[in-house]
Amino acid sequence: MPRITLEPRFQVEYLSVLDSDGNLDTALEPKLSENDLKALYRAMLLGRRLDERMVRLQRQGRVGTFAPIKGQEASQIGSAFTLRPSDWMVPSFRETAAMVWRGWPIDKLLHFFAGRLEGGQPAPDQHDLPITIPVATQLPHAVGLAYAVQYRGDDAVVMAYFGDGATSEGDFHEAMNFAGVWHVPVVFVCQNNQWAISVPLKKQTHSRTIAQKALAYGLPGLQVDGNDVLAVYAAAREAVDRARAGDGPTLIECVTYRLGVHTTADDPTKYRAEEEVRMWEQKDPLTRFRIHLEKRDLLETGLEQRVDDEIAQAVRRFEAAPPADPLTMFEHAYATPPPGLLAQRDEMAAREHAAPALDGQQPPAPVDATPMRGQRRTRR
Amino acid sequence: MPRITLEPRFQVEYLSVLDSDGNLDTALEPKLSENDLKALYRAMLLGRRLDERMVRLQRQGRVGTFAPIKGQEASQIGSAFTLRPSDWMVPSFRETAAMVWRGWPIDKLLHFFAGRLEGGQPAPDQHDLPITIPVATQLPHAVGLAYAVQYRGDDAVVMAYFGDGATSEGDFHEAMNFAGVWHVPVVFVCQNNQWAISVPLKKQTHSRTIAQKALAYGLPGLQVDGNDVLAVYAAAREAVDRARAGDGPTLIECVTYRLGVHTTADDPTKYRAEEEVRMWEQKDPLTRFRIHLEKRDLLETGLEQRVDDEIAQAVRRFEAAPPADPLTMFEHAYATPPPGLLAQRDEMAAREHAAPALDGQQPPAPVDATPMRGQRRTRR
Amino acid sequence: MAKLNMVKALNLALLEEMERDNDVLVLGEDVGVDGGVFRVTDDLQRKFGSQRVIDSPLAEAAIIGTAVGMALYGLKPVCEIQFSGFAFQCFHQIENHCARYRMRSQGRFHIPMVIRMPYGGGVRALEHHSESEEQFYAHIPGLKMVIPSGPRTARGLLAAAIRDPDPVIFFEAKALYHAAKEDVPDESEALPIGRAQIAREGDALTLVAYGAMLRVALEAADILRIEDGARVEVIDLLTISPLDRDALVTSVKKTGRAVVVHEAPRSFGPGAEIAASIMDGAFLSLEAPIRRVTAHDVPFVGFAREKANVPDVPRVVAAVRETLAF
Amino acid sequence: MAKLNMVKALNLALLEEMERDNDVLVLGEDVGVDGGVFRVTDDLQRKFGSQRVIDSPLAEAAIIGTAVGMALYGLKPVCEIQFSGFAFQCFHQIENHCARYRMRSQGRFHIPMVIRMPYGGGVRALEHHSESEEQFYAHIPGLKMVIPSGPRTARGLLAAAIRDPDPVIFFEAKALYHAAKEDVPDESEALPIGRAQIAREGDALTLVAYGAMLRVALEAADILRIEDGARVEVIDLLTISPLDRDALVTSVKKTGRAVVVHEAPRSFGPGAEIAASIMDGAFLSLEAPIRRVTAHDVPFVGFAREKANVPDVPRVVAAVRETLAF
Ligand SMILES: Cc1ncc(C[n+]2csc(CCOP(=O)(O)OP(=O)(O)O)c2C)c(N)n1
Ligand SMILES: Cc1ncc(C[n+]2csc(CCOP(=O)(O)OP(=O)(O)O)c2C)c(N)n1
Ligand SMILES: [Mg+2]
Ligand SMILES: [Mg+2]
Repeated sequence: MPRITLEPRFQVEYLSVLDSDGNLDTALEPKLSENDLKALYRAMLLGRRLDERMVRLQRQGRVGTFAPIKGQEASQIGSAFTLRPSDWMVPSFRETAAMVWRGWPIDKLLHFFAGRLEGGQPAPDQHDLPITIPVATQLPHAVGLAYAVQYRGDDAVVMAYFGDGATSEGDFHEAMNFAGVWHVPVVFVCQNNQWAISVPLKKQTHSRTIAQKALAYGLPGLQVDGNDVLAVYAAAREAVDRARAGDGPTLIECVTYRLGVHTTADDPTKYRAEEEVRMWEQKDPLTRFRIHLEKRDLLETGLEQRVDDEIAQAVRRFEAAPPADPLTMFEHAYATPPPGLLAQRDEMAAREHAAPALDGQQPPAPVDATPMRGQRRTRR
Repeated sequence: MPRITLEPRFQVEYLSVLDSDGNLDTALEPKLSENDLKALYRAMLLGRRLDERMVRLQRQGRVGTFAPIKGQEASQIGSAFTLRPSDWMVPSFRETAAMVWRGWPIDKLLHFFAGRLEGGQPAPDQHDLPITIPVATQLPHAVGLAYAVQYRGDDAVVMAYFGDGATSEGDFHEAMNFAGVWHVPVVFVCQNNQWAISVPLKKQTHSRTIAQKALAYGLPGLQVDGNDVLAVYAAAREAVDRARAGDGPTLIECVTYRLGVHTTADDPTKYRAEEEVRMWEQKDPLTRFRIHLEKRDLLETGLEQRVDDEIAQAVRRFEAAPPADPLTMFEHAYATPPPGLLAQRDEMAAREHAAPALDGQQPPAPVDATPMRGQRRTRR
Repeated sequence: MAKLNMVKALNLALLEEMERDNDVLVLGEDVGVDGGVFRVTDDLQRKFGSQRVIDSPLAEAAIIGTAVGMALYGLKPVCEIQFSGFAFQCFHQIENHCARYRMRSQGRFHIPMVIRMPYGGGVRALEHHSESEEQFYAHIPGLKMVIPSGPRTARGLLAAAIRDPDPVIFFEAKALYHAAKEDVPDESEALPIGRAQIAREGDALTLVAYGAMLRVALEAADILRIEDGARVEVIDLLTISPLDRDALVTSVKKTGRAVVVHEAPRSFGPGAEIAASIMDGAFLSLEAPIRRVTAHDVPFVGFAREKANVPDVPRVVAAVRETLAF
Repeated sequence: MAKLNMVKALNLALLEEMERDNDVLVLGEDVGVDGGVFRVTDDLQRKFGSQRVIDSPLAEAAIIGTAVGMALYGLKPVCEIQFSGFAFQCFHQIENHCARYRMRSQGRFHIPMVIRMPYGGGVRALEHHSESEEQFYAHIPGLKMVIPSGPRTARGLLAAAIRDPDPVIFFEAKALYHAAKEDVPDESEALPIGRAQIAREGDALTLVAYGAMLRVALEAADILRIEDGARVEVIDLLTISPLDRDALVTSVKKTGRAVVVHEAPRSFGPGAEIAASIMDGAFLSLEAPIRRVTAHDVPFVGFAREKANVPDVPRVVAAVRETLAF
């Protein structure tokens, strides 16, 4: 007949390896070759440069709404780096750096953000899901994939990405709970970038950390400095190894920051202070890692140029692609289009035939079309 | 650059006041008058007897599917007892004891389970929601009510009920999270009766307790012996007082057991062992509290008869009610029925007029109708 | 040939498809140990194990969402939603993902899954246990929506749904589960999805029905033949979407008149598409407006008033007579 | 009279209703500090405080579910769902509760709430940001479903929706937000829900449209008048459900022909009910089948193909010509 505290008490750990000056905690340093370190940096840099290019392309009206990743390179690359090609990556909509690292061609991403269906097609041998836009809805897919891996007895791990805001959705909860009950090889990577559009974390949840949400499902939760690529790598490595060994799921919270706009349709000056951004710019994951590599003399010369060239080539390929053929919209609704749909296709074909040939590319938005908010206005 | 455990660590408490022999931990004994103790017992007994009667009525085809509460009387009454009439109670579908305590007329409940719309109407001054059937969907309503209380500056607390299975639904998560962020006066009472139909708790969630799920929302969570009415009362009292004082929500897990069928359409012998039921029958909340009251000489003589009479009268009133008038189905779809609906009503009126007068009561199920599974078969 | 009721016929289809293909698995609340609240999955867990017949936690969105993940991997999950009234919890997973993954990935992925749900009235059950929500799925491109009308079509269409490479919403009329036994072939059988059947030939009027309403339509047709000498053609839709417009139009070109029967509320319901499609294809043959005999436009009525809400034989007969007399 | 675009007109209606009634509050993702992603709730939080204009966590089901709780208490929440494509997350709260609470409690409770959502194409946005889902709400008894066609109707109907004692789903065409300014009366104005308007009188054919498609219909009518000398009557539906059948039937009794235009996919879409209702009420006047000009039955097409998917003026003109020539 007691009032007692249940034991053992619950705990959540915090991990960081590099400080903001690029100094290393050698005891915690993950085992990575020099080539790995260079590859990590290159992938982060590519993410950053592509990001900047995408925002410019959007401003020029060459692609539509885009969600920049600036500031989150370490969270994405440090985690995705732990995956094998045969593992599965399940992105949300803000993982361009990780997607490119996983092998998505940059021009395909451009197609995607230009509103072309072609941009959503993973390669036949690629174990990546396409971008999911409804927040948190991809998380049960990751758990189902992991279940299928286990069911088939395959040797693969699933890594799923989402934001701090996503943790408020029912799908996050249900996916975590199923993962716990089924004990499947899935790693949940939350990029806690402090904001869900204009909503700061403290209005998103009353919990102290995102990591502690794992306790609700009896799972390990780990908080990591998400601007420290080595810490993210170490945490993800541990979680991926655990999953692969059959020891179940992990929730990793990467504490990071969205340095840019939510999307190109957003104006963050409306809801957050410049100083906050300045403060986080001091912790820029790219700078921090560059300093570290400099100290170890691992920075490659000419890297920026090579990365920019790669992007420029992709942009050229994207722009040289033939116009989007409207008739293809009927192709992938069903394995075999039903008669009613074929009739609609025929009607369209007759119209297209009668009308002057469409150039297929969307014409610049008509004057009276609604710009997504802030489309022309925002600065960052 | 550390790997550290975040402090303070998280904890969840467990509370119990009466042991299974009815002995009291006087240090933890809640302040309750002798009349209160009698009232608690009477309400629990009424719940139990009504339950038994309902199951018989269902077997006789006089009401439809019913979800018995047997074994959960302490969880329901111990908690509901802490509410004032001006507080709000938000039930799921297994709170008949608590609903009756709150003032739902028994005959109205009978109407409800006889599939009659009349059974869902709370009295004008009653601060109770009607039964909600989709699991966990009532929880955001409770949070919204509590928000409204706070918005209006009223002095009320909202208490919401749900089961262990309900904690798997997204709505549970979203409601808890909103409650945490909004810091509203709501108390979540989970009746963890170990089963969600045929699914045991360990297949429902991998977390050790339900109470610890509060940690995901930065809220206090307390586990309590749900078959100990004094412990439930003490826990609810604390949570209700905290809510009323403006100190936010609490999650209470009442560890209890469903001694009977899930509903009258269920056959639990398919999925659980007799021994488990026998074991929990030893902890029957009614017996335990009766022994305690006996020791304190607080048992009223003739109580069972009085309770049975009250139920019998309600059953008579229910059976004497006029037949359900089909035309009333058009009355409460909208404040004012739109023209199309009025036309449908007129059509029905013409049909009813032409046809031999309906007796309004549903005729006994036709021979070929599907019985809800186990309807005629189950034993408990 | 074995005589089976619909529950057994569905159970047989599941058993056969699971034996045929290791990638088929079953997932839902209480589908395993308990065999489903209506016993449709009875005994499957004992036969195939708890990894293949999964008692899931209580969360519809995750049932569908994880099944989408399994389907992306190449498995063929057959999900059960305990009652169609609880499928709105997973409606976003169905609309956002089941229906779209083939399109979104331009054929790299597809979703070969089935979502079974009991629907409709007739079991004296509470709110959300007696509604008829087929319209919501019929309007989602990328999905197929199937409703068998008895044991044989249930078995044949469930087999077809499981083998179909696209997601199929499969509604089972609760009122039919134990209603009647039917001969079911010994050999496994898959009936074509997208094809309606003529349940009774006639020339006076086309009566369109599906699921539990087929019986009502057939009884009405009997009465009309006997009492009015009218030979009504009864079409059993079987697939709601994609709609077999050819079958409807061909019939109405012959009969010139149509009445549609369904349990869903009338406004913006499936009868509207059926009527509009018939008008589109058989306008010049139409000799009367197409009447719809349906439930009323009210949220729910409780089972004590259900009989007055759901179409019954007298209402159908009356609507046909009015249409014939137009 | 002030000339306002639709965003400002909606903002004005919110402002006026909040000033008029302390029980009105606003709830949704980014509606407060940010003023909504389309700025419809701009400045309201500054004026009314963060208790009354609530930046909610990211969870649609809880936005609607908590608003139901507020409405049960007597408040009048106006919820914003950021895009209609994300409302399936809360579809169970809408169908299970918003639409049913009056019925379930037999009038003891009712749900005086509004759910606003931007819908439809025209803003070069990604998947789920350009769809047109009105059909799903129109089929739910207990709800009302409203779609204004410009600044004035937006302001007048939003005011009416907020004052309405029943739950109203309020769709705002993104393509109209900044499309054109219109004179809006200085005095607060509430337009009747459930009533269609004749946007242009005519006698040759009835063209039914709503939301962003009204412009398309009006332009088509202009062309038809100029090029064909045909006076087409354009009906602006404004309320989808309950449908103003009288207005439709009266018009078609005069014109004998109808074409329906909407952005939603065709099959089992709103055009079906409109066509079926017209046939029901004006059968003997109908001289041609009712054509539907709609998006195609595909899950989504991406904005690069949107123009070919959503009805445009040439498609409407062609459909009207065919119908006139029938
Ligand atoms: C279900 C759903 N609701 C709303 C949106 C609109 N939306 C897009 S991103 C976003 C915020 C997401 O925040 P977070 O999860 O923290 O991810 P971040 O954008 O910060 O990467 C919102 C509300 C959406 N895409 N899906
Ligand atoms: C959303 C939803 N899904 C499924 C059901 C069917 N169902 C009714 S009760 C129940 C189990 C509930 O378990 P729990 O929450 O533990 O409550 P208990 O029945 O044990 O009181 C299920 C699956 C439902 N009513 N609502
Ligand atoms: Mg974020
Ligand atoms: Mg339970």
